[in-house]
Amino acid sequence: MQTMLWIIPALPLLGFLLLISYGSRLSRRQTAAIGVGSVLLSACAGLYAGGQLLLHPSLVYEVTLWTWIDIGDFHPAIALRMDALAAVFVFVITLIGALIHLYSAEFMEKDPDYSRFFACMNLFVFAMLVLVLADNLLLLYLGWEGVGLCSYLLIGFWYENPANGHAARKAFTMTRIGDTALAIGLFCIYYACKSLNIVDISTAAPLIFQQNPQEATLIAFLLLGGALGKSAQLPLQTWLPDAMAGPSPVSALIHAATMVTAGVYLIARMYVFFELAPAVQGLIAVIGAITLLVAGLSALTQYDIKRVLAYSTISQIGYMFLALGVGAWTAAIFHFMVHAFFKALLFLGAGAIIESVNHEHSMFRMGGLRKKLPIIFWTFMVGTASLAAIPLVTAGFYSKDQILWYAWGARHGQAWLWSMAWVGAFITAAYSARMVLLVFWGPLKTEVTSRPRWSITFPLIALAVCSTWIGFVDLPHNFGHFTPFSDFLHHTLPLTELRADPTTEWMFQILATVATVGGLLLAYSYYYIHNKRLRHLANQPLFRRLHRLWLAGWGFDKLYQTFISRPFLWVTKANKADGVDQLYSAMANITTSLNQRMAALQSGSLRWYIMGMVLGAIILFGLQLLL
Amino acid sequence: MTTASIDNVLLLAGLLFTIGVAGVMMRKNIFFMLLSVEIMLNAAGLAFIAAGSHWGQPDGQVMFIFILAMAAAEVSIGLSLILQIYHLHKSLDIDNLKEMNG
Amino acid sequence: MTLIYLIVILLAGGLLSLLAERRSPHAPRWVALITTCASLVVGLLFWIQHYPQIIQSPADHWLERFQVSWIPSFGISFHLAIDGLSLILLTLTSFMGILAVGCSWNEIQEKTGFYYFNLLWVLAGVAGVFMAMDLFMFYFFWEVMLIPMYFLISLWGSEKREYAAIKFFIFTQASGLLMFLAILGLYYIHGQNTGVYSFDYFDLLGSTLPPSLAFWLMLGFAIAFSVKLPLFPFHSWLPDAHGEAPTAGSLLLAGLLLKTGAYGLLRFVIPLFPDQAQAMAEPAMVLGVIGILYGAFLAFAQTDLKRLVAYTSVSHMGFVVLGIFAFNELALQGVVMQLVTHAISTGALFILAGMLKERLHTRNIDQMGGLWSRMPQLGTLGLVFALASLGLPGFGNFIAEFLILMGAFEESRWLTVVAALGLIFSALYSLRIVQKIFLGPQERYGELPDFTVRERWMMAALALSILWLGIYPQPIINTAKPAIVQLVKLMDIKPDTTSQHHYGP
Amino acid sequence: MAPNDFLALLPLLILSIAAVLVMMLIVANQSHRVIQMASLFLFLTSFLSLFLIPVTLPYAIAPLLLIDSFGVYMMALIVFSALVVNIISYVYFEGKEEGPKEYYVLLFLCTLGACILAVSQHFVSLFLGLEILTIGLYALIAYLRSRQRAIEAGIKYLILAAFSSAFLLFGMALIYVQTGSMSFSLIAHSLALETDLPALFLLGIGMMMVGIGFKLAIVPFHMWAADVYQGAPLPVTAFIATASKGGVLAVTFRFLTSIDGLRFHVLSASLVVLAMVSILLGNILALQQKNLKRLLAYSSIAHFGYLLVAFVPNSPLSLPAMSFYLSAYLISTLAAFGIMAVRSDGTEEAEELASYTSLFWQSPLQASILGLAMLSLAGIPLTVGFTGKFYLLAAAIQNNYWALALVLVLGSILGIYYYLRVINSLLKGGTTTGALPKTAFPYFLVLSLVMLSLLALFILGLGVFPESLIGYLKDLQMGGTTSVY
Repeated sequence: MQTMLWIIPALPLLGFLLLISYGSRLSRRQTAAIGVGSVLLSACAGLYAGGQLLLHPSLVYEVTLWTWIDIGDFHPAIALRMDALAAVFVFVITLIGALIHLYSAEFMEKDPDYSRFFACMNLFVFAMLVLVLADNLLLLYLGWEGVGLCSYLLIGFWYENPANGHAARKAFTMTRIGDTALAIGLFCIYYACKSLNIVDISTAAPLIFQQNPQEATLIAFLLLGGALGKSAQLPLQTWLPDAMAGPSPVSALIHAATMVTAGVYLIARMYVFFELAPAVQGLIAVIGAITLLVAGLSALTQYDIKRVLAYSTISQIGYMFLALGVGAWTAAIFHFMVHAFFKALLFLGAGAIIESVNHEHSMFRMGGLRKKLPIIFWTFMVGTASLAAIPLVTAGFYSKDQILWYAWGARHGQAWLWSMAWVGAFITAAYSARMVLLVFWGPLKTEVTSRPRWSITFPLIALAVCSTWIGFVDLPHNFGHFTPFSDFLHHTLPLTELRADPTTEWMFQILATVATVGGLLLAYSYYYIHNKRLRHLANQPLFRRLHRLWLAGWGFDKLYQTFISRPFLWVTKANKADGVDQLYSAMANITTSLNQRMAALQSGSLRWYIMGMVLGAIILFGLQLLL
Repeated sequence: MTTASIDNVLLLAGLLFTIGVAGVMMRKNIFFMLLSVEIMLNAAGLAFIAAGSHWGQPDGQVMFIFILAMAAAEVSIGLSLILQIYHLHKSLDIDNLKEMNG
Repeated sequence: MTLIYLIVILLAGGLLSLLAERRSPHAPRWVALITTCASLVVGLLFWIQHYPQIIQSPADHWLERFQVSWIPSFGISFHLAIDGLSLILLTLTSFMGILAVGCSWNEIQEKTGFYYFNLLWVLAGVAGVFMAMDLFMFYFFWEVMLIPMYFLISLWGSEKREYAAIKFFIFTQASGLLMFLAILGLYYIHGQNTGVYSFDYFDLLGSTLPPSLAFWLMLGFAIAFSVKLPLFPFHSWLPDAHGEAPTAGSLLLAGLLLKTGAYGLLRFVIPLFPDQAQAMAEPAMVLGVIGILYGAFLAFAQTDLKRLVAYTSVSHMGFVVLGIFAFNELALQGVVMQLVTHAISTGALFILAGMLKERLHTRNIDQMGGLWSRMPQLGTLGLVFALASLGLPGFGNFIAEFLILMGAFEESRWLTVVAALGLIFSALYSLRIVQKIFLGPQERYGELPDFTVRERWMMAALALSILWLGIYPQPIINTAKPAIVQLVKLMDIKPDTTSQHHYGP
Repeated sequence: MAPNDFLALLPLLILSIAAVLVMMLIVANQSHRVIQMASLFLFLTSFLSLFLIPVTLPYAIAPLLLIDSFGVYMMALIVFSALVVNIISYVYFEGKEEGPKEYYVLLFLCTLGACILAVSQHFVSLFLGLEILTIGLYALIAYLRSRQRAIEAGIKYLILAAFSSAFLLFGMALIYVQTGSMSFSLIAHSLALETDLPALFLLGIGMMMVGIGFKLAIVPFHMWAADVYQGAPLPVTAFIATASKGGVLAVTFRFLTSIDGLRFHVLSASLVVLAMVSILLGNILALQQKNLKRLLAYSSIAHFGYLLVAFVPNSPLSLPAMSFYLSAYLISTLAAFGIMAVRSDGTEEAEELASYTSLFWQSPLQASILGLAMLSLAGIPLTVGFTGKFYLLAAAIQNNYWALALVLVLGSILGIYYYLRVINSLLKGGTTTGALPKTAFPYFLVLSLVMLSLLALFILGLGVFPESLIGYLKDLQMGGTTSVY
């Protein structure tokens, strides 16, 4: 039974192969059937396997397919391994994947490259599954780059527009920077532990790195580099907003639910190293905290609805990093799962909206869609509520509350980390409210051209349902201590040690609620009742300047352009003709000019020749005298 | 009678030879160039004779006869060529003959 | 005896196709196709037949030998021998040969007989280089592969072909003659020490040399091979040759001729001069790394597709040098992989460039764009090989570069880190290729034909092989292992400059 | 005259008799064809007679001549070259304004002179041989006497040659003064005890070098070469480039080795310098040359530089190396000039590189022969030229003349450039088959082409399987019997 694990990734791969080789000859219906079906089946398989794990806590799925490379004592295998952590990811990837595929079946139906789209999507699901199921880091790296490739292909899916191509290349290159760091990290790990098998190194690491903790720090740092690239955290976050050039289902699946959280997975998977390197773990927390604020503030100012969601994604992943940083491993994974659901929901909803107001992206040209698109409206509201973490009823509340609490209470927790997270919560609520108010309330600005059918609405509803109840699988301790989720994960991840007194947790929940409500009120008064004083405040030059800065994502793009891409381009252009080659041509020229000089001496005049001979003779004698 | 010492004779020969070389280099007229070459050859011949007498061997004189013969042959061909040249160029200025170069 | 067949088949095929032209201008290509296929079959059979022997990696890693006296008065013999390393490269040679014939199929319309004659003789020369175990003979074949290549470029190349051809010839010839001097020096020093005057590889192996002179001799060899590779400061012939050569010419250059350089370093420089190689390691690795980055930078700037790919070769070969001079098993295995995978991926890119030239009559990527919508299959394959050359996992190139970097990491961390930057730049130029050619808006061209059946088969073969190497490279690794292990052993002895080295039988 | 003497001198005798015979034929005014056939036959006989020379070598004909295996081999080379020249002459001279008959007489005389040089061991014979050769050449060069270039070349050669032989003679005289003898062996004898050369002797050697250097066209005495090559009729050019230079080289080698002059640092050093400058300058001069005759002239300067490389080490290897390379050079050069002669027509020589464009596609045979010759001169493997260069390098490196070897390599690299240019123009252009010229006298055309193809076969054969020749050259003897007079 264990050995059937390979089925889960194999199905999407099969789908991909079918579509890539027969895509041109298949009808749209068949294409959709293959694309959706393959992922759906692997979702069932994943659910079954996950269920098994739930029932038998000690069980771990392991299967070795074949030896990949075997040189000396370096022998990584093509082998899969599924434990609790992997199971959660498989669950999210396959389930949400299936729903999004279903959604796409209708969403993309007018697109000429229907089969190419599903092929890429299937390939992505496969790669992502390989990433989370890999039992050694080399295979993980394969999945890691594979998802990067798919993200490249899908961001640039509408390739006629050069801007999309640019966004795609940007995404690939920036993540590749992280990947390179990761690769170097792999080398360090191999030479330290003489293996790349995750289980082996995780068990061996503590002993090995007792002597030289700085090596562990180095490795942890390099791994973090990889994670930052993939998960679009500071300072490598700039690619994600541009990645919205891709179709909405892509943004939902890759750039919200799954791929961008690969960094979280990696860190959680390699937690041993980070526990050995507290400095780096602290760094993670800091980066997370800063990112969530930076991205949140940017989200507050965007016009394009998808960019709002993109920045909010960065910000939410910032929360996850914060959680990882303070050692709240399970909380991070919990928030990952919840976020996956409601953010996927939001992106799909946004996609549907954009479709129905014929490809209008700007929220300021939407509005009053409450009545026009009821289903989308309600599901979207659920998602937003979850994002804004409305207390008690939404999943978002539980996961984010956990993180806030641990940011203070966990062993590595800090007061200021908590306060940043708290401010973040406030901002989150604010931009969530802003978004819905602009889109659904107010006067109708753009006429609704088309309405979604069931295969779009069904996934929305399903996700909406999930993003409410999924929160109850891990209730806070003062809510009757019902925590099956973290218990399940504790087979893989360590417990979160507390430094603060658990009984004080309720205070933080109150404060979190305050933040949320505050944020909502702010947005309400600014965008709904158009409060004069606020408006006036916002028109102060300082705020205008801030607005411009945040709208441009804190000007990171500009920074990188001036200091990295432009110089690079200049250098390459300058040396296009290959300076080294000039050297050789110079040598050639010297010889030819020598030839011309010598040929000129062959004047044809006999007297000159005689002169030459006599001179030669004299030189010869002189030479002989010298020697 | 007094016999000239080998050194002096060689010196004379050397002098003749240099005169010949100088002649060949200076003159523009092919005819005189040929003449100067003859002088050089005879200088060599003189040197041989001196050497022969120095070592009391006939070889030197034998060599000189050969040289004379060779010089004669050479001059004959040379003259015929000079005739041709005059025929073609109406002058004996060697500097006219630089059609081929490079 | 198989060994001699491997060469004779190709030579004979060449002469045959020269004659076949009289019958019809299309006859030579069939002759060439049959010949190359035959040599591939022979090679594969040999491989299969010896594979068990290879697996149990014996002490004597030489699988077969063939020796007859040639110029006894100088101790020169016609000596062929083959081990795993040579076997891999030989098979590659025949494989590339078939593809070369394939992509010349319609491209070459005039002087076909002479064309295929040259093609096959290049292959013969390369095969000889990979098997020659007598240094004189090695040089002999080294030249034999050169001259037909010169004709291929100078006769069937594009506009600046003569310049490119002469540049190519003079670069390689000059370096080759230096190597020849070194060979002679080795010959006499060894002869004077031992009284045995012989050009035979195995005789010369153990020879003890005065360090000062040994360094210069080593340099003679090293320069010849670095020019062929090409290593950083000697690379400037490559873009011209690649750019101007006909498709098959570029294919053979990239696929085989560059490999002879790496082979030479592995087979001759290191075993003959272990200490000097050891001393050279640091600067050589530095040059390799410079090559990686320099090549990538130039590739990024180019607008001529073939020149672009040529510079990517410079970059990839930088990895090879880095790996060779790391002297450990991982790196050396990586090198062997890189030789094979680079041949396939870069060769494929050149073939694609050829196809595009056939259809668009330009190599300038600024005049392309949006071709995906016209030729989805060609686009897909182009994407595949661009990804391969940026070292995406799942393709053989990834295995190769990963192993090389991993091996080099043990020797010098910082160099490896700098080299790893190459991964980023490779992403830059590869994606630029894809963007410029296949993506973006498409207005310039009307209907363009997608793959023909022949083209589809060729590209399928290449794509499958590169994927196979990516997910199951073990057969190659096993085959190369005995030879590699020997090398590593040799370098692990790290002998001082006077002691004897033992390598091979 | 002892029968052995007769036998040993047979080739020379045949050559001299041949000259007379041909003259008689002319008197009996036979046709060009007959004379050609006759002289071909006579050359063949003299060539074959070389094999009759008794194996009891070396055989001294005191004091002038010494017939040893080295001498015989050199004579063979010379006569063979003359033979080839003779064959290609018919096709060339037929249809020229000048009656070609006397040409053959002179050819025989020149060949005779060259052969005498090859076996002479005495200044007198040296001088005689040299002058027989040279005076013959004066006439041959200017043979087409109505042509300005021929005349110009003739007078240039005449004056310079006479000038240089004056140097040569004066040098001999000085040496004679110094040593009291003119036979090599005795000179060697009197030098045997010297540790460094006496001044007078040195001066003498120097002046002889000038003379010899001129004949071999070694830098700085090379300037005549290009013009004379260009001006002379093609077969004559071929003869100058091969037979005459070969003879002079042979006697030089013999002289220097038999007096063991190279043990004196002065001489070896100055030879090294001469070799280096010849190699470099010769190749540089040829680089951009558009005229094939001049190109070959310059390249021959370089090639004699290479040959000096074989002299210098003065080691057991230098004799075979020199002989091998000389053979390689002769074969390749003859092939090249042969094709040129075949391509030339009544009015003008086929000397411009442009006139060979796309020859390969018009007449593959001729083009391949010329191309092979070029590759061989460039020293590319598979050709005899490569083996020759290998031999030279071996000789140089065995005695640690690394600098010399490097210069040689540098020279060959330069050389490749212009040889490739020739080959390029052969292969350039379309496959349009142009009409083959010279259909006038098919028999001799075919004969010449057969001869040239034979040469091409030599080029390849000796390139791939040089062992046979190397084996033979290794046990060539020189000198041996020091016949005191």
